[in-house]
Amino acid sequence: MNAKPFHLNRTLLILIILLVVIAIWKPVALIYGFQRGGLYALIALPLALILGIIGILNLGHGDFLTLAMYIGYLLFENLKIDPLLSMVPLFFIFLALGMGIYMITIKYVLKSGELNQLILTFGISMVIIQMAELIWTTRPRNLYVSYASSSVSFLDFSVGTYEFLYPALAIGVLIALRLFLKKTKLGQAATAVGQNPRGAEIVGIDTNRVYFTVFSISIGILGIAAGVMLPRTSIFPLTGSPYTLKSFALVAMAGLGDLNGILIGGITLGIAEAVIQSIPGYGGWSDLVFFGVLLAVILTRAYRRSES
Amino acid sequence: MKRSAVLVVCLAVLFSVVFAAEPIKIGAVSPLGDITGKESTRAMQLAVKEINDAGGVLGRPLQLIIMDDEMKPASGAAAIDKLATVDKVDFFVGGMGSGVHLAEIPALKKYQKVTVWIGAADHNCENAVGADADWYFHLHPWDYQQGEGYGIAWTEIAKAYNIKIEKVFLAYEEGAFGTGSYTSYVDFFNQAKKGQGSWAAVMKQFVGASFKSASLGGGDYRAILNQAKSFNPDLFVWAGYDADAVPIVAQAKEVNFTPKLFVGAPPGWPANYGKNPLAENVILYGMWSPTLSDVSPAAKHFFDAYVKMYGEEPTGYFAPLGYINIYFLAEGIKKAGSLDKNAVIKALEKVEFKDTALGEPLKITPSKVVKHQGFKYQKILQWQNGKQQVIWPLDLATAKLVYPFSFKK
Amino acid sequence: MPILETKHLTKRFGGLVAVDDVNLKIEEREILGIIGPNGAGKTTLVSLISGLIYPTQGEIAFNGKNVEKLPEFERSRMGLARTFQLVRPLQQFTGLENIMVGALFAAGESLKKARESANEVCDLLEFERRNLHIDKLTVLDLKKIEIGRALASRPKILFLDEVMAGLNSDETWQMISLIKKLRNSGITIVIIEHIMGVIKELTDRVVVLDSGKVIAEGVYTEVSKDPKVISAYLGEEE
Amino acid sequence: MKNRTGLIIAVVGVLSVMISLPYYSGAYFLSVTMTILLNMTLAVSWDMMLRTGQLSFGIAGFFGIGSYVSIVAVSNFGVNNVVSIFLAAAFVAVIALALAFAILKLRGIYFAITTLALTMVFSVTIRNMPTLTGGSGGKVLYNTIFNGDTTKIYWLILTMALFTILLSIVFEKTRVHYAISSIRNDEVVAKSSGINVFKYLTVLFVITAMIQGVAGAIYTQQYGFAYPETAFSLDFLMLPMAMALVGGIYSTWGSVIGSVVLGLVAEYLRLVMPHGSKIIYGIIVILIILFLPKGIYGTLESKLRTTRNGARK
Repeated sequence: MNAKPFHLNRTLLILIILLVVIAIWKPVALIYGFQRGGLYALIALPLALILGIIGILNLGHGDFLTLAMYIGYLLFENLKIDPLLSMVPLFFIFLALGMGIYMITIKYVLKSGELNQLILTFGISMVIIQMAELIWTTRPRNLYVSYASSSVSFLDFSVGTYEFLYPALAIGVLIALRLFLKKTKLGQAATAVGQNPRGAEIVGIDTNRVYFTVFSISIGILGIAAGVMLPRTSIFPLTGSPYTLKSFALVAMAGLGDLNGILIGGITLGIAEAVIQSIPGYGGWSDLVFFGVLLAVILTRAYRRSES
Repeated sequence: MKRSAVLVVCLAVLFSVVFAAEPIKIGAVSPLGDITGKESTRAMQLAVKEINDAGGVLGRPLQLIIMDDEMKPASGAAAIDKLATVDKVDFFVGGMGSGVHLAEIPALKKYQKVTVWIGAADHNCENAVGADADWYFHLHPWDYQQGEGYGIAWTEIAKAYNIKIEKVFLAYEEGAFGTGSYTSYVDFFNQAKKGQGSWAAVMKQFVGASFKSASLGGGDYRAILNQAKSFNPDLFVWAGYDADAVPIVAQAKEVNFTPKLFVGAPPGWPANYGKNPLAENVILYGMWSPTLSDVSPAAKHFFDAYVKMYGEEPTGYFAPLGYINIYFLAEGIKKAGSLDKNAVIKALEKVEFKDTALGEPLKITPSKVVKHQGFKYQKILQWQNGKQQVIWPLDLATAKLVYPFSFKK
Repeated sequence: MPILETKHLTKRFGGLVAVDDVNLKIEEREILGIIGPNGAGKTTLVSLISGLIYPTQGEIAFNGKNVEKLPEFERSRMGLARTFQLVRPLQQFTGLENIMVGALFAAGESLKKARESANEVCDLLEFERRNLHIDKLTVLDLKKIEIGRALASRPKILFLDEVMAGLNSDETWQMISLIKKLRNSGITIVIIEHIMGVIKELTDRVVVLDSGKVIAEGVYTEVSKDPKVISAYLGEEE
Repeated sequence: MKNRTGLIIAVVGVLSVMISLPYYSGAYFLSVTMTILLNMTLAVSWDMMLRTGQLSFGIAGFFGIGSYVSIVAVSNFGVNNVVSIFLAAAFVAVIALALAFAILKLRGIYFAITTLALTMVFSVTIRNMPTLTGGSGGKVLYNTIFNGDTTKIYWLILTMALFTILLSIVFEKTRVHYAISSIRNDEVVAKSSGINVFKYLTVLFVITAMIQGVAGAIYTQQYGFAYPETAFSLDFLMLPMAMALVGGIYSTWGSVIGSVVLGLVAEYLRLVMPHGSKIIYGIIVILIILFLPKGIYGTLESKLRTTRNGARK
């Protein structure tokens, strides 16, 4: 009975000590890592939702993000909507898109095995990328807002302020999701479905409705993420693709169904990456850190489980 | 006697008419999904149209058969096989992407047709082609030639504008493209230390560091910009892709890093880069700019013709390169007077353009390995008021260098 | 010498003690019943012996050899077989193929031999619809598969975990006569059962578990009168 | 008996057509066929592992390692080209075996993401060992296998594909089939039925990794170069997976049919519509998943089975 809290304390303690060490050694890396990690978490949250509740690994995750960025870009170019404001219309547009995609495709593969779902989303991803390539070409687009590169200076450092929005939004979305899952009836149903879909169906939960809602909300959140990324990201057909893998890695690291873990994991990985990048000559290894940490976490967990 | 002469003449005319209908087939392999491949093949079609409108070559029209290599090595190789055996083309032209080209080279070697290539700057490709391949012509400068050219350029610029360039920092993307640049800079630095090579006068100190390009999922340059900032270079160069272009200046502004010369060396630039206030006075390595129309009639002709045909401006230098590719080949065939391979090779070796769509002359010279290399150096351009102005070569300059670089408030 | 013996066998899950210092002796060719209220640790005990989970403490001796550290598949090859409370047929196979799996691996037979053995087992079980796919079979068929797979592995000792659950009375009687047949063929049998009639009919001896501990042991008619046993079951009904 | 003779005639017929292909097909068709055979090999090998219930995302990783071992062996150590392929197989087998102990405890998405992460780890490692591997700059092979003789390279690829198919069929017809299907259906039952789960998973993992490594080695020998981006390209993961799915998983013929169908469709689309052909390809994949969830072969097979059963009744 005592073992667990003690263990948690120890992990936390190690984490805190590590952070303090990094803060003294590479204070800027800590900030950069915190900012980037927030972005990883923000994008991984909806993937976790779809994977955890519907059980589908959406390989088109990053490509929906790409699409959202293009739409946001168009809103900015044609209607002069500020990218931060465009988060609102983007959320609703992608909520609707999520509904549509669910109705015409996802709905029909719910019963046909995770592999079919995987390849279906792979097909969707391919269609989005190719469409973007055909319509907008591979040439990147960027939009300019002056506040995106504003910064504050202290001592010798100049630190950007804009990217603090990433972790802020990640926390915001996390809180909103947790409220939704805890306080609303549909949210509670979703939690139940995530834990035991068959059981949930037996007690009369309309799983189809839950899946529909969860899928659309998740795609909608990608609209929010796209909005906040727009001012600082180049938009091209493959912009979002790498985030699919990173999000998947984060979810696996946090463990299915652990939304808080995604935030903590995202920020941890962001910091680890930033620290490696800041060491001259070793920047090329930063990817290895990401996947190295992931492997370490998954394997330790598997080992611990088999021990008990 | 008279009658048979008439008959011979008639037959000859008939024959030549029939023969004229038979086009000269050129197979092009390019990544059509990519902007570079799309625009270069469009420019090729433009050139073919112009040549055919003017009566073709040797009285025969040119026919361009385009295959998409999908940026996949195996698809590129299969495309060469298809063009050679199914379409039975007489010549090959194309394409970009060293990774794809390396897979195409064994297939090209199998058919040994006269080949004029515009992209693939990696010297690995040159090595794979080998010195024996006299049928291979390469127009784009090799990676090491580009590096050499920059050294010459900065030396001349330093002298012309009386500025000091000693400390060089290279930020390079960690893939093949960036690493290739880095290796060549290291070579030049090693030479410069001995007082040799084109960089001897402008590279007293050199530091390089890699980043992950936004096009491969990176896009955070702040660590590397901070490293550069503490080095305080006179010349800061980043070798990445078009997707890095805007974020890297935005983040440079954020960390308050203002090198005196801020240079980008991507193969292409993002749409509307010039309109971005952050772009002002950023310097770029490239081969072409619309402003060349002011100083080069050939560049002006190409630009106007392209805009007229497609209703939009070409965005990068692969368009004029593709255009030149076709004209170069056509000129060789014309000079050779036949499609005989050896005659065409001999003729192409002698082709000389005083002015091209790139605004500079073209003449074939040997490079390190291959015998037939076209352009040697890139140009140095600077974004000024939303336009790419040519700074170097000095005789082609369309504007004066704005120095030093700073961010507008 | 008993065919199977456990010494101080204990399993803890976190703070919960599921099996608590159990000492069992099972003699060759007997039918032993294990009874107890829900959550008494019966299935956990079987899983410990079969090797699905490993004990926190204690020993398991099978034919005089300590097996508590051996992986499950090796124990099954030595002749320890079990069925599962909820039937677990292999969805992809036919009934016969399901049974073949036991013969192939636990008994180590060749494909051809395994097919013959599986057919023999089916004959013994009077399992006619053996060549049909799982989704076309009845509950009784699935129970037969569950037992058949264990039997095909040529066990020395067989643990039957609630095989009667879900069967009607006809089917239950069929099953009882089957188990008797098995014992006559020389297999030691341990049955876990809720239906006391079955226990009474079949067992030579019973062991009563409550909260992981053995609270009584002996012939069913005597054990059933034990006040400790009665109170344990009464406790359940509340 | 009659059935069997028919089968033998069919097999011999197909084999002789395949073996003599270089003599009557053009270079282009041969080239396309080689790509299809390569993807077929990867698809079948991936499916073989999948039959144990383990979804591997590691194809590209082993493919890339095979590529690099082969090219490094030839160009740095002067190993014979053909020998280098065996060397790649051995090297990949050793790595897979070592990994097996660490990762074959994992299941489901954890196994999948771990194999994918390993692919990334491999490629970053290769990229950061420039003296041996050429790093990001890639590596070029100047003396290619069989001096670039396409016919011989084709036979080599054909041999690889046939070997993989044969092995897959052997696994389908022997006790291996019962072992791995049981593991996939219910691991607990498999263990209690005497199946050494870890042994079978390890054997399958090592063998399929080896096949993928060999495929990488042959691919690299065929084209004579390796870059981290091309050798570890996720194309070598996603396309074979899609092919197996479209053809029908858990069977040799499903992957074979899927790779032929998708391979030909992709090539045909590329010819008839130079722009946007991949959109159509993607839509075809989506439609097949939606309307033929068992894949082409799987649907055909179950149709056949019902009609056969109907006839029997």
